[in-house]
Amino acid sequence: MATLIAPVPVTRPRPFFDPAIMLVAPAAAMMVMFFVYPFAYGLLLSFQPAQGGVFENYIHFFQTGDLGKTLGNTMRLALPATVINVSFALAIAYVTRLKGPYQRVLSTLLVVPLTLGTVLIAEGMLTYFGPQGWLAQSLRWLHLYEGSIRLTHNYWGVLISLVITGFPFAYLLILSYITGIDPALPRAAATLGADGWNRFRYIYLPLLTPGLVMAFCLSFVQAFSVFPSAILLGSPAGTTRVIAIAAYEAAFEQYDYSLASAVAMVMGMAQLVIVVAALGLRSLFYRGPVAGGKG
Amino acid sequence: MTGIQSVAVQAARKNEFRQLRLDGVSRQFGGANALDKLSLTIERGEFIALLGPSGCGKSTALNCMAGLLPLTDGTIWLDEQRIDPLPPEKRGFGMVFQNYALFPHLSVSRNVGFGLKMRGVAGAEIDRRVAAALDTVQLQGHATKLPGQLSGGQQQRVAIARAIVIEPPLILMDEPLSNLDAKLRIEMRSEIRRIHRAQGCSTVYVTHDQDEAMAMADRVVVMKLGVVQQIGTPQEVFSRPAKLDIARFMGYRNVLPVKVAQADGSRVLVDGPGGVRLGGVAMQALDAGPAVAAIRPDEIVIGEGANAFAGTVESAEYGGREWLLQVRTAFDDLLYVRSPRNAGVGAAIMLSVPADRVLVYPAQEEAA
Amino acid sequence: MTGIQSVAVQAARKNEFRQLRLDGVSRQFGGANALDKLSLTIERGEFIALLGPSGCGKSTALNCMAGLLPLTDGTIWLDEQRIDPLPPEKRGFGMVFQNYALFPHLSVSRNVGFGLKMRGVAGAEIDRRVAAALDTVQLQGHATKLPGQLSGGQQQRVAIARAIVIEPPLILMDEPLSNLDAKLRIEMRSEIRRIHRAQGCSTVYVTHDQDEAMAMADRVVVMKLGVVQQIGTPQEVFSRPAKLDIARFMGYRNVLPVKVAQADGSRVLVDGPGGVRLGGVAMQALDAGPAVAAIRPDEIVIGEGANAFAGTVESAEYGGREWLLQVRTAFDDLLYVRSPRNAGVGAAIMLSVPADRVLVYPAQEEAA
Amino acid sequence: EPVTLNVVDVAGNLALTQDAIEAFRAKNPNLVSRITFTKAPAPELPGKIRAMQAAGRTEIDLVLTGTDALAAGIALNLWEPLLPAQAAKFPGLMANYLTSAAKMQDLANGQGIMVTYMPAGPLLEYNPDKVKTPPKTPAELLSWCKANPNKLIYARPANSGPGRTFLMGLPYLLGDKDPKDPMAGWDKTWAYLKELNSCIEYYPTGTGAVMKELGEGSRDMTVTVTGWDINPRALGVVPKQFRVATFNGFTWINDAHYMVMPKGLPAARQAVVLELMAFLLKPEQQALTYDAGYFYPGPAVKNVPLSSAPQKSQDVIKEFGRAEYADWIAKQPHAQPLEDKAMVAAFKKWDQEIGSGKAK
Amino acid sequence: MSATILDAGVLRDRAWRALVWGVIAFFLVNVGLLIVAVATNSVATRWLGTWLPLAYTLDWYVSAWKEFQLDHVLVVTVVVVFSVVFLSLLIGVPAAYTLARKEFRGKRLLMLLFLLPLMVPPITYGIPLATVMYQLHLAGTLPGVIIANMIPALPFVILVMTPFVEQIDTNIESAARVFGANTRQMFIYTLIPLLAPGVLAAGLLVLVRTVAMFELTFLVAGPDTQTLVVALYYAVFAAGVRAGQSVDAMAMIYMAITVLWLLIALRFVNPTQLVSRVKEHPVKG
Ligand SMILES: Nc1ncnc2c1ncn2[C@@H]1O[C@H](COP(=O)(O)OP(=O)(O)OP(=O)(O)O)[C@@H](O)[C@H]1O
Ligand SMILES: Nc1ncnc2c1ncn2[C@@H]1O[C@H](COP(=O)(O)OP(=O)(O)OP(=O)(O)O)[C@@H](O)[C@H]1O
Ligand SMILES: [Mg+2]
Ligand SMILES: [Mg+2]
Repeated sequence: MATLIAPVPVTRPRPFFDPAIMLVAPAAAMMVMFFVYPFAYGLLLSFQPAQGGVFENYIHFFQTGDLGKTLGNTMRLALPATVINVSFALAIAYVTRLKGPYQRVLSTLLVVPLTLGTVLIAEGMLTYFGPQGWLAQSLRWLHLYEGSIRLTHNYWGVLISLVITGFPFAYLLILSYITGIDPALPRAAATLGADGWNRFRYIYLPLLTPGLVMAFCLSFVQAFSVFPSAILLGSPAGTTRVIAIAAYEAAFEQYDYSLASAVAMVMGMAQLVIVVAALGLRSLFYRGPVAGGKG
Repeated sequence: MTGIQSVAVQAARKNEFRQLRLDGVSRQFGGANALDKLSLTIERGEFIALLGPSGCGKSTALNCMAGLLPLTDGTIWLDEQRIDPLPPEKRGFGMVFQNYALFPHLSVSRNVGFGLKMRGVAGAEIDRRVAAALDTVQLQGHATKLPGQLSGGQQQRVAIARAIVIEPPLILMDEPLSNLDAKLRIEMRSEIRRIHRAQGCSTVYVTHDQDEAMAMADRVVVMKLGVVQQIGTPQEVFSRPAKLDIARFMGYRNVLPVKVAQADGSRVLVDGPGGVRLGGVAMQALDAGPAVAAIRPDEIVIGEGANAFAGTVESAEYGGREWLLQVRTAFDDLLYVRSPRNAGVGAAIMLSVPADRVLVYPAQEEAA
Repeated sequence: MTGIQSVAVQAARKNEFRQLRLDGVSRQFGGANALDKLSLTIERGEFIALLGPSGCGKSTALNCMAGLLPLTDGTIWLDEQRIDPLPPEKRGFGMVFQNYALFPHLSVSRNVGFGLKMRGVAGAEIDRRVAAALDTVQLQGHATKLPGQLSGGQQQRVAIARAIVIEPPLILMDEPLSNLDAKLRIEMRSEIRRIHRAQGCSTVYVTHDQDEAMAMADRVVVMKLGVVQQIGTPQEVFSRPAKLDIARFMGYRNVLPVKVAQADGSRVLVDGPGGVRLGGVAMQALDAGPAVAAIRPDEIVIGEGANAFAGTVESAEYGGREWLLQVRTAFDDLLYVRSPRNAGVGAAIMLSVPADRVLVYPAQEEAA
Repeated sequence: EPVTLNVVDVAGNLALTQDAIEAFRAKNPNLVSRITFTKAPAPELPGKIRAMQAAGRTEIDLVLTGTDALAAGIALNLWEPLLPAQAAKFPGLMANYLTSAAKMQDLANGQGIMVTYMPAGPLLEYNPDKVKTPPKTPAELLSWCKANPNKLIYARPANSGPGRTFLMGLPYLLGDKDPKDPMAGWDKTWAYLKELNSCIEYYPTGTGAVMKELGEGSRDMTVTVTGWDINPRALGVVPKQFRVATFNGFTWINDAHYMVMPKGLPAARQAVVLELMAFLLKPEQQALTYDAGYFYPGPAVKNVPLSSAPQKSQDVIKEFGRAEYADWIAKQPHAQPLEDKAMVAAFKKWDQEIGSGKAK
Repeated sequence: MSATILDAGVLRDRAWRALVWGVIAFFLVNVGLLIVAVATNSVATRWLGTWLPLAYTLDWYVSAWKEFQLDHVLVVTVVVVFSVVFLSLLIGVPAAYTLARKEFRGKRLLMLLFLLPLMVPPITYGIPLATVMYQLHLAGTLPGVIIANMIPALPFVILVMTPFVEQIDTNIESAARVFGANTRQMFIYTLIPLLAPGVLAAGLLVLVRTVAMFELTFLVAGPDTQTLVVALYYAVFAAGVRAGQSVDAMAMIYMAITVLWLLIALRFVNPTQLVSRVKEHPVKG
């Protein structure tokens, strides 16, 4: 090795080579090898419509009423779902952050819905919220409500399923982010007169922002690509005709892969806009260690 | 808003309390007593120093007063109001944490202004008071830095500024000057004393530095293993330590095995090996027989006099303004002597010590 | 693995280096110089203390040596090998961090054993050495605790144990005793010196405590605002500070405006207000005209003598083993005097000071 | 040298033919060493085959598919042409098919061989306790529905066989201009569906959900096909006593499963696959396709009476099957389903004009 | 303290906590019943609008097991999922570390490269990816399925882990380095233990997502390398008659394998970080 090293210029110091940068190499290599080419292929494909000019697919997307509408439909589902998930997860993670006898059991219980899978949730909701489901039966039995419960095959069905899967997702992330904050800091704030709310507002929240933003982005991306539950629980011809359905139909019913790629690209772009905005917001906040001094 | 809490808060906020009373305050960690039945009354305007070896429970005591650690036993009273169930933010005390606990995401000035903001002080007023506090701790130029960009001592000063700026009725300081240089430390000491006096607040001050405790405190609380050993004025504690432990801790580095020859009230005569006989003061009840005498290195002077004995200088170390000599005498261990002049290694010298500076304690304490 | 790195490491690991040379080492933070062209050669076995006011760049210097901060300029050499491009783990130094930086997830003994484990030392050997190190820092009973369960001083001692246990060729300590009580500090001091001598390693020791620097160091490096002010033995730095700043920093609290009356080599005569004339030593080249004289409070003795002047005691504060008096004299500011006895507030006294303890510096320095 | 065959089923056909395929392997150990079975949803399969063919490595030997993936593969040019190229392997193929089924083979465009057949629907299934006289015409259905709002249910055609069969059957019943052209020729059908829309609460996205609500008693009537009538009752999802009715003069919209072979297979494997295909058309194997009424009746070729089916199969069909079917199949005319492009267009139009109206 | 009148702040605090606990209870009860409903249906013979089914049977499980050769499918699923989780953590955590800590040229581009796979649906790149995999003779093999699944999993790990790394005090890393830990040792002995909750979270989420990843798995899997989700989707979406109970049985099996992993993982790693667990003192009632 010695012979390979160029003589070190004594006059100009150079920062020692940081091999840590190489740690990102395997991940980057993997993406370049297996993602970039297929993605570029898909991107190019989206500019090769079955007929018409280069942008025909995109023009088609935005000019065809029910295609263009899918974007709005998806946003109407994904944004509220994400906001609900992240804010509830934040509140509940905050309340359950303290070490206690049941903390572990409780956090486990709250995480379990993550494992259900869309199919189980769909089946469960169809059964449980169904016209003869336990919910309807109990309400009838208690004489609370006799009509039919319409929580499936519409907007609410999809939203609920997005919450059931998305909440534990956000909760698990936020709980672990929250507990990374040095408990000495809120205590210091308490001695300075900050009550529970102010401690949350001025200490936890800002320190949590990077994690929250990330949880928001990932939750959003997940909700935005909602697909099976939009079909199983929604009304895929109406309000829950999400963009993934449009892409799916283009690809797997019309076998127009070019249009499907274009729809998928629009989908990616829409998410990118939101995610980049969120990440940009994150850079405005403090990012760094969350300990407050010695020890 | 009524109830004892609000009364207590109002009293505290308005500096109107007369005394803070700790009554048998205890705190255990997994069975071990970190603080054992601390009872202490702090009058308004008093400056109390907590002194004791590392790990003796000083920070624990402070945390209990601040409300950061639930007590395992005992009560805390602010005048007639019991405050130990109150959360920290309801007590309105100020605190300098041993590990600073600065808010890493807030700039220095926002760290300092935090308490004022919580109290709803107006923006301009906050700015003014923060600037003044930063002035006090000599950090004017660093207001916009984040804590992570400060040196250790600078961080510590931010922590001080953050606590004093809210002008709390009781201020708790946990080794607030430990990371400052001597010059700054002296300046900060007088600033802290000045603020203490100006605001008429009470201060509980943890330090590991006796000089600091001596110079600043009205009363010193000496602790060991969670238990209070002695409470008294600085002079009392320093020149009349109640126990041998305290004596050792207070810098009585020469502990000599002796025999009590004659005891007359508190005045005693003790015999050392080699026919050395010293006059001394009994600090605890003494039986005839083995005892120990504690003498501070700087109480021993080189030269003839009453209470004198001979020795040879074994080593000499320069300590800034004086020399630290190790002298071989008739006693087993080397004797430490602090002297303004160097006697030269190997020199045979006479040492003498005033009788009232020879503190005699029962020998069994030595074993414990 | 060959090449400069491995040679350096091997040399370092085997304690075989002869000297560590810092050559114009600089470090900036966003344009501000935290460390400016530090050049220093540390011989094997030498004990160097870095001394300076808070925020002067001591920790920065240490971090640069350890390889934790890339230099913005300058080089570091271990004998003939340039090591500044080496990452910290290749340097093999030991370090006590100012903020401890203990591993929060590891027990005390695993914290201490970390460096040994990284060096591939066998388990039994690690246990043995860790136990010994914990003994040294008096933490035997705390081996299984996590750092979060320790008091501040205990954490600091873990940090010390962790650094010394690996017996590194160069050990960097950043205020390692700041959170310890006086008794323990003295004990730790001698332990550190003992280990330093026994292992024949070099030590760079940051402290804010002159006593510590005096007592422990072979050479003291005094810094200010990132710039080295003076390098010398403790005595040199203490009794002959090269600049007024250093004098102030070293506890010369009385700085008196005077006029140079007569200069003869380094010996000068200066005039103060009210006809006071003092003999003194010129520490820098002096012109006739305004100058300042620096005198340590404890160099002034109460009583007649050469170089004497009159004053009235304004205040007296008990400081443990002596009194700190503030005396009004012909000079503008109050004069600080350290005296073994109390002269009584209001008493008119005579003060005298040896001529070689009156250090005279050019006046323009005062303004800067 | 025996080969391993990879069979992919995207139509649920293996339930009917897996035993027969296993039998083929048992009989021809010199041709086949092993057969793997994969089941997958239909829409994604063409993509997978495309990927394989683009890489020049076709690893699927036989696809069992319904009309959907068959048509997609034809459009994407994925399938190996079988007829007339390999006609020799299938002597008298067309003559052999059931008369009502034979036309379904045309849909394969020579690229697939029909293996099972179901006349399908449209049929009406109802709860006899609630519906005393089932509707006989679309108009009666409409008025019944209006009289019993929310009691009729059918699934979104894109996700449901019965749903799409109903959709395709309506033009014949209503006498629309061109039953094969949903965009231009279905005026009456679309108008009728819009009418019907007013008394339907919502459209589930799967026949399973429909049958569940019907079975539970939340709904009283739905549209169905032969298989979906028999099998769910056999499975216990729908009560056994539920009945089916037909519209007067309705036309069967047939359904069928096909065997296709992706392009790009080596000749040796192709030969084996062709053998297998021929084998599956033999009456003994066809008899197995009666199964549990899942694709009733099942066999695509002539002369496979129920009595030749396994006993278990016969029992199920005796209990849950319906004698009337034979009669209806024989008497009513048969039509082929829409071709793929038209079907997608019809789904889309249904979604836009009928389904989206239910958005709440 | 018993005789005190609570002030507004305390009341608001109480109300807030009660609300949050109410939401938790509501959520858990409903989700719990929902699961029980599916579980009940999966062992029901007939369940037609009554409180409970007529009778119970395990036939649905047995037949699903047989029909889809689930023993083999489950083995493949476990192997694939475990490998994907392990490998994407192995590669992703160090990458997240670098992205969180270091500034270097091209970092933004790299971030985009890691963001895209999460945002564009596999429809876009799935088929060309499968083509590449077939060309490389990877498709149809376990490694192929694993690699395909890592394409969305790896970026996911990286994004989840970045804020966790940022939370960790750099001093601790410095200390590890000074005491001789090379990068690998620093990860093993300090970062990973401190990141454990993050690694757990990322691992579990990747696990769940991989178990559910249909498209990519389907496109590159061969007959012997299908995972459970392919069978499940077939059961749900394929043409033909299928009893709801049999779908429910499949869904229960699907849930069981993820829940099992979840419980195992939570058995060993606590989602709350150690530092706070040590420092947070128990709050006395
Ligand atoms: N990351 C940083 N960004 C900006 N300024 C910094 C940063 N780190 C240190 N500084 C500044 O550099 C100067 C030197 O800091 P350093 O920590 O070396 O001081 P120090 O001598 O160790 O002081 P102390 O005795 O208080 O620990 C300080 O003024 C500090 O504010
Ligand atoms: N969370 C804890 N779990 C277990 N033991 C603890 C915990 N916190 C503190 N202790 C123990 O309690 C004792 C008292 O700790 P405390 O922090 O009060 O000491 P201290 O007097 O402040 O010491 P120092 O001067 O070193 O800061 C110590 O021995 C410490 O190890
Ligand atoms: Mg402490
Ligand atoms: Mg420092």
